[in-house]
Amino acid sequence: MSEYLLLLLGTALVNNVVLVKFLGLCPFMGVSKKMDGALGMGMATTFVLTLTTAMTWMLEHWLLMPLGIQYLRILAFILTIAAVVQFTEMLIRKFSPALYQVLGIYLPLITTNCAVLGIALLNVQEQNGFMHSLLYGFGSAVGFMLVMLLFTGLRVRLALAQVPPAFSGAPIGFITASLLALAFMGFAGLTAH
Amino acid sequence: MNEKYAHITREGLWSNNVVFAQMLALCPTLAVTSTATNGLGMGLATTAVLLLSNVIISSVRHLVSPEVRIPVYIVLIATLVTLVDMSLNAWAHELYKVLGLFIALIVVNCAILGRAEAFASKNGMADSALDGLMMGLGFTAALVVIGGVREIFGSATLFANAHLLLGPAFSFLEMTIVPDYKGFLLMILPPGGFMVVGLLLAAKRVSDQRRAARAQLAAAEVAVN
Amino acid sequence: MNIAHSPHAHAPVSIGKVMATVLLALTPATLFGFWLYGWPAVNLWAVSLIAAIVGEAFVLRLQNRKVRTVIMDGSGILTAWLLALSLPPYAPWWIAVLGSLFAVIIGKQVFGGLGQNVFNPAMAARVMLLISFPLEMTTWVAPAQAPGLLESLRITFLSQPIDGMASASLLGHVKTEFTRGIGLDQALTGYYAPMDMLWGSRAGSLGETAAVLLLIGGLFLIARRIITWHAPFAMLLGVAVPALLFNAIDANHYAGPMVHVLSGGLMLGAFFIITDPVTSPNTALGQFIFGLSCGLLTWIIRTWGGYPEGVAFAVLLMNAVTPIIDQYVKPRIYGRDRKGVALPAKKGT
Amino acid sequence: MKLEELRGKLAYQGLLLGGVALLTSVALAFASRATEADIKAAEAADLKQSLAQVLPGEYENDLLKDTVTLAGKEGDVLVYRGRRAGKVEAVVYRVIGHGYAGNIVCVMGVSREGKILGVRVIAHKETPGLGDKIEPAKAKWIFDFDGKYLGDPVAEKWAVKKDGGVFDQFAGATITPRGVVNAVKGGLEFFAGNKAQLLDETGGAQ
Amino acid sequence: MLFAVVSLTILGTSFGLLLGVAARYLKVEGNPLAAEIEQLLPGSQCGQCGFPGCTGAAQALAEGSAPVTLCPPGGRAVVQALAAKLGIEADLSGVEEKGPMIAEVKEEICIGCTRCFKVCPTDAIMGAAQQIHVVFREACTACGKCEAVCPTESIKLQPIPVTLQSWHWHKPLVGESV
Amino acid sequence: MKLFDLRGGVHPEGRKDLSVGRHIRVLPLPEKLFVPLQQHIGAPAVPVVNIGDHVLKGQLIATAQGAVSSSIHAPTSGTIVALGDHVAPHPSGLPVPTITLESDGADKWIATQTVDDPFALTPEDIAARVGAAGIVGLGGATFPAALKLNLSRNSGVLTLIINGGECEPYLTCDDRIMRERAAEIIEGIRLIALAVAAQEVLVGIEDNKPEAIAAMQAAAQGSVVKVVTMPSMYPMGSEKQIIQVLTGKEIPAGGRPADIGVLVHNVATAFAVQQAIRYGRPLLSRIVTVSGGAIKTPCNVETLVGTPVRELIAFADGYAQAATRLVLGGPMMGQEFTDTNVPVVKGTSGVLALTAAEVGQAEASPCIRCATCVRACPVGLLPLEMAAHIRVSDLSGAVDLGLKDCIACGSCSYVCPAHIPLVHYFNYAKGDLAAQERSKLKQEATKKLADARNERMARIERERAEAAAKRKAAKEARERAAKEAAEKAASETV
Ligand SMILES: Cc1cc2nc3c(=O)[nH]c(=O)nc-3n(C[C@H](O)[C@H](O)[C@H](O)COP(=O)(O)O)c2cc1C
Ligand SMILES: Cc1cc2nc3c(=O)[nH]c(=O)nc-3n(C[C@H](O)[C@H](O)[C@H](O)COP(=O)(O)O)c2cc1C
Ligand SMILES: Cc1cc2nc3c(=O)[nH]c(=O)nc-3n(C[C@H](O)[C@H](O)[C@H](O)COP(=O)(O)O)c2cc1C
Ligand SMILES: Cc1cc2nc3c(=O)[nH]c(=O)nc-3n(C[C@H](O)[C@H](O)[C@H](O)CO)c2cc1C
Ligand code: SF4
Ligand code: SF4
Ligand code: SF4
Ligand code: SF4
Ligand code: FES
Repeated sequence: MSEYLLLLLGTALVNNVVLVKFLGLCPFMGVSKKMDGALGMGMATTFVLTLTTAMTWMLEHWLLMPLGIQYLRILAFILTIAAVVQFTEMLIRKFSPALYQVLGIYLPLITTNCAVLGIALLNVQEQNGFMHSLLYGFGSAVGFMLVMLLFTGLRVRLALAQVPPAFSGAPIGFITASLLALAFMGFAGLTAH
Repeated sequence: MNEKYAHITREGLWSNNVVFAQMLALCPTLAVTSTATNGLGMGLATTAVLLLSNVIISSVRHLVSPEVRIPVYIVLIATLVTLVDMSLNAWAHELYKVLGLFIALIVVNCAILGRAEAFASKNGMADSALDGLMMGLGFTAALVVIGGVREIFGSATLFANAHLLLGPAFSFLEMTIVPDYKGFLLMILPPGGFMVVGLLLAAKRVSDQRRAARAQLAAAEVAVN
Repeated sequence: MNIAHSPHAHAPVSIGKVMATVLLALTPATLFGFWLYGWPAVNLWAVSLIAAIVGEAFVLRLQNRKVRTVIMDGSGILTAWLLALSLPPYAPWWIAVLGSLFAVIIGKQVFGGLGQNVFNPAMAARVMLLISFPLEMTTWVAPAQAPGLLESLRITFLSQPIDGMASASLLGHVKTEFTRGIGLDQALTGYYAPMDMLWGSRAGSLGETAAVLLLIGGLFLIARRIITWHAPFAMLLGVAVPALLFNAIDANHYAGPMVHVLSGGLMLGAFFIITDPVTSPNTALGQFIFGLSCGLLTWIIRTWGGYPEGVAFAVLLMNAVTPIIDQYVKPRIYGRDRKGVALPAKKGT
Repeated sequence: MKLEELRGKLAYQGLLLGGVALLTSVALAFASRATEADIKAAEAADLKQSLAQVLPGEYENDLLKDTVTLAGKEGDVLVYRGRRAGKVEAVVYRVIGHGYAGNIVCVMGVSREGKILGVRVIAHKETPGLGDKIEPAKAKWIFDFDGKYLGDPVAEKWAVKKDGGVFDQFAGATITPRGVVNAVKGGLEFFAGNKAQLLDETGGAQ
Repeated sequence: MLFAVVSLTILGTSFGLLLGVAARYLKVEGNPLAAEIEQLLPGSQCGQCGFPGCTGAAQALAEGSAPVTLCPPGGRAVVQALAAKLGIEADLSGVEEKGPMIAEVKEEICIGCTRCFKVCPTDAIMGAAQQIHVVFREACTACGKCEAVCPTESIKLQPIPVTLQSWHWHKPLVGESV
Repeated sequence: MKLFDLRGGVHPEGRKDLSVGRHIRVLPLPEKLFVPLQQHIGAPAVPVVNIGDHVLKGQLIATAQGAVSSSIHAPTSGTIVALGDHVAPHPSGLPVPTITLESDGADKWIATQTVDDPFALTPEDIAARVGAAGIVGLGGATFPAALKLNLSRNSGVLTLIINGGECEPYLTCDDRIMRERAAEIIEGIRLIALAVAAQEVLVGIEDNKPEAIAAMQAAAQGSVVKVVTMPSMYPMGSEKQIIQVLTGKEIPAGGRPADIGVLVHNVATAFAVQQAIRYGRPLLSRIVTVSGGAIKTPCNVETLVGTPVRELIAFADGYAQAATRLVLGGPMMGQEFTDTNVPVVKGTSGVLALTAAEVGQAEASPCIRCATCVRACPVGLLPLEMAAHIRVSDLSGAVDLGLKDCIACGSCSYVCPAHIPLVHYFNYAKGDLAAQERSKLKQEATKKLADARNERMARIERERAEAAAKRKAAKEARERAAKEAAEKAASETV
């Protein structure tokens, strides 16, 4: 139990996907302008990321590995991710327009969120078991959502600040992200002890 | 015609630069740019995929139906990426070890699918090829600049290990700027990556503004004369 | 016609006065640091201030903004001062210069200057220095070996090694000993003398050691209504409570509340750093939550993290949470309930 | 039927995606064939190179093929053996030390006499600029182990100077070198404890 | 090799089918956005935006082919409403608030040609042939159409004078002056 | 009595000592009076006199118009010399419709109706007489008093609060009137209580006015009126705040005191009510504090409505030193004026001439988020956040933060170390929102008109088409008929 907790903590804080592993930066920089958006994106990502880590694990262990065709991994994984994402989108859109209002517009962006494929591939690389993979995916998604929310809060505040014209918008966004990454370095070594 | 090509070139290299204007493909941009060499390697690998994917997609665009458009493009891109992945693994193993996961992640590089959607699916093969090449080179340039800045300030070298990663032919690039530099770790660590991109973005903006102002001034002068 | 809007009276306050009051409150602890560590400390402090002023003036000039008014508001000076107080006293000059420039330029001016930044500039600079130059930033000296002026110049400006003066800070020492498998009891002997800790006679950053003087400065600020008690009190609480709890469970592994409260940058942090108005929440409850979380994070990083001290990291992390705290912790508006719905119209008492 | 009409059909969409998948997988299969050998070779060369660093000199056999797996303190240890004239002259294996920020993975080469031929750190998370002086590219410290064995120095001197040993620590960083010294010492003890098997002299028990 | 080809083909085909089916049966009809946007526009159908009236403008906005700053009569308020609706950030710098205007007839030179009367989209002009025309303050949107057609230039847009009721405090000018 | 806490609030320097020591004096009759038609909240009054008319003191010269309005009476006897625009006590400085009255020096009253036992009147009657006397709230809001009485009577009042807070610095007019006319005020209060059938009557007075408290207590002896001492703090006198402090209740957002069974009136209003009921005197004058560091002899003056301010300043012996700012009302909520011809109106509580040191103006610097303003706001708002949103033109963001609950008390601006004109931002935003609201209404109206026109056009088109079709059909029918007839004829002939 405490091992799993440490794993979650480690993936969410210490080795944060965005700030340390550098995955999922495009939506991180792009979507985080409004709190609702960040929350929607975070939830959508959590859903898809958890689902796809499970699916890709099965794909890897029940299809690619037994058949010895690991060289098709990238192809098979991305196909699965794209299909899951698109299917989820259509489903939500049809059956829960309210949820679609919240999550819908972010779903297509997730296909090209490299955190999803990245985590799936890392799971293979690190030879994680099923449970471990799932937690890894979920923890990463939580970490993604966490920094996304923090960053959005900061940017909402920056939107009211008198940032010099040369820096307003994206440049100050990056510098803020830089300082946020600096802060997250404080978690280093937290799970080593 | 020439003007069109010039336009595509300008868009790719500067005004619609993948990193500095579109703000896409940020993950590799930050993850592999601790040195200029890494940036160059990553940029070239991405350029190859971008060029090929644009060519292939523009040639099959009429066959593809809208419902499965995205999956088809993705499959095509993934294949190209796998090819690059295998080739690097086989013939540029050192580079492959450094870039690691991020080669595979070229698949989800939003810029590639973005170009496929926005350009290749609407334009002819030659145009698409040029667009892919220029976008790729623009991306490469961005990575090299970011990597270069981080490397110079971080460890006072430039293109370190180029011969190891890219092959002996590239050893001419290697430079040591300050021989016994203490090292400024911030630059090499994640926060430094974000910071350098932020500062470069601001620099690009100032330069664009200066240029616009100069153009305006020139126009005004012409009007006066 | 330019008609002035009401009010036509104003309390006798200004930003310059606020900053000057904080500087005044810091003076005793700073002087104590000078006395304790000698001339190198003075050099470092002076270099920090000069670098901050010059750096700020330079970027203001670049933007064609009024240099004088901004420098004179004293906030840049305060930032550099606080940064200096959090540096190892014998650190070389370039550490101070780099830190000050980072603080006022990246930490503050690129955001638009005073009041616009979201992270505490002094702490951002300190963390930047710590991760970039861990050696220089973790080289401490034992107090009361104050070198002469000439030697101090060598220490600060030529970065000459300080043979025989090196010493470990309490938290750093404990962390090192733990990795050797040595328990707290043994590690603390010879290192922890409560009275010395209280007065500040120990190895540490330039201005963080004098717990009593810092406390007095803090209380002075509370009395002058520059800060409120919420954040500092909550931060001390946030460190002391878990320390007490875990110390009761395993005394040989977890230091007690007194050790935690009196060591590291906690006192300075609680009264002068987390109270930075710009980067902390703006309601009393928000500040309490902010302080408590800063304390908890500090204790967690000290206890389980990779760094011996966590005040600066905790502050930066909570700076990032501040906008969210501000968004959700708001005062109740007159005539409305907490959710903002108008109270029901009802008569009777 | 025109292409336009066809594109609207369900079957077309399924077949299109299937067809593309088919084509690409064929392409990949061929590519995989073409690169497989080179990839293997590159990986092997990689490993060899790192072994060579701690096993200077020439050995007649292919180190990668002559291995034995033994139980060590931290789990199974894969040992590569180098022979000259059929005799195991040197062994290489991996040891793990506990550093400041996590594990430090080293490989060490030991001669049949029990002398250290070389130690290299292959993975660590120590602080750059402080703990990373264990990398040969940053400092010569790691070469201090060359030629040492259990006995030179004596067991209690197998420690950093701060702890009363002979090995230097780095200014402001004791934990990292302490971890490496302990790991290497452990590695020598492992060698001493499993000498017979390591040197393939268990009396033909293979 | 065979495995690879077969399995990936199956994977591809099935996903393709799935998506095709999904696209067909899960389709959502229409784009209600245009209608919602039209609600936000002034509705005076004046055509200053370059589209044939507000409906056209709304269509273009919904498709994203027109900027939210397209409607001059709407002013800042409409720009902000549109930006909020479309979830984008509006660049207000280009939107100049002209200040409220109104058409006024110079009675001396109005010849009662009824041209203005015919073009006014809100029926703000009263009068009949050969009579002097007057403009209703409450109905005129200052679209300027009448001004454009008047043969004698007797109808002109004028700023509405400020009254005690319409006056309000200006925005405070603060910040260091450069 | 147990008091409840006031949230926030500030302690501006009182400076009441400047003027509080002098007795109320009556200003000599001015030569010309400028009586604006709008001296109250609501619609302006409509003049009922013409140029050249001679009027008597107390004669109705402009009558209330619409639901919320108040009538206006001649402050003295004389001749109407103009009905036109005159500079108004308004920050816009715009000229407003004003009746100009040239005094004849006789100050001759119109016949007034005294009532010997006012407590025998019915509540309705009292309200009617208050309305006829043109009484508006003298505490600052100038809401027509009769309307408040009627509203409260209809909804039932548990507590009548009489506001003797006078929390604004410098102002001492309420203090002086309580000291000198306590008996009349208490009678007025009892009349108001009667008019609304109040069960409890509280007079809240800040503890910095001990003489007034003593005088009022003495006068209230034996009546239901209870005099309560409140701590001195700004804005204690604000309606919402005094209710909170005295009763612990809060007016629901967007509501009125009547919603929680409370009515608040100012002490001077109570005095005016007493004068109107007992002596039939309409509201013609009020006590005005003339004060400020630049005034030579600060004092309280009983002044006729319409008196140009310059006469008041002259009456206080003019300036002692250069005044940087002239203010009508108190320094916290009053408004600057530059033209000393502006007339005193019913709501004018003070005329201040302030020195630069007193104003303490400084250039605004950026907000350091010190939250001093948050602590000062008596309403529980976040002034810094609201101002930040307004600065970037996000008015709806400011509304979400509670802009509409702001009472514009100025506490936040007063304490802001960065000297940010916070209330100015809020009033700008409120004004701009109101303007937007107006233009939206207009837009909706024009939309209807446009639709109507389009429909009409369509109808005309349709009718034209129909008419054309009908004509065509008729023609065809005719032709067919003709043809048939011809055929028939032909067949017949066969
Ligand atoms: C306000 C402040 C914050 C600090 N934050 C950190 C930190 O986050 N990490 C760190 O290692 N040292 C930090 N330091 C430095 C430590 O407080 C201190 O110098 C050292 O690490 C432990 O010293 P001690 O053993 O004397 O308590 C900070 C210092 C100050 C004054
Ligand atoms: C940011 C930071 C990084 C550190 N990194 C290392 C490291 O990589 N290796 C190490 O042995 N100690 C590291 N330390 C710990 C201390 O420098 C060291 O444990 C302590 O000062 C004991 O060393 P000393 O006995 O030489 O003084 C680090 C400390 C800090 C604050
Ligand atoms: C900030 C503020 C301060 C006020 N101060 C006073 C005051 O000191 N005395 C007073 O009578 N009314 C004051 N008022 C007006 C009261 O809210 C309220 O309108 C008045 O007491 C009602 O009495 P009236 O109708 O008789 O004027 C203030 C209002 C505000 C918004
Ligand atoms: C009570 C108080 C505490 C402050 N603490 C800090 C601080 O910790 N770090 C800092 O850079 N500036 C501090 N300042 C100064 C100022 O707020 C700071 O420069 C701003 O963050 C820059 O925008 C403080 C100011 C006050 C009034
Ligand atoms: S300019 Fe505005 S009001 Fe006129 S037609 Fe276009 S959208 Fe409608
Ligand atoms: S400007 Fe002219 S045409 Fe337009 S609404 Fe006004 S009166 Fe009608
Ligand atoms: S008092 Fe002024 S400086 Fe302080 S938070 Fe409020 S607005 Fe900002
Ligand atoms: S003016 Fe408004 S925001 Fe400011 S203190 Fe008063 S009520 Fe609060
Ligand atoms: S490159 Fe775009 S999300 Fe990673």
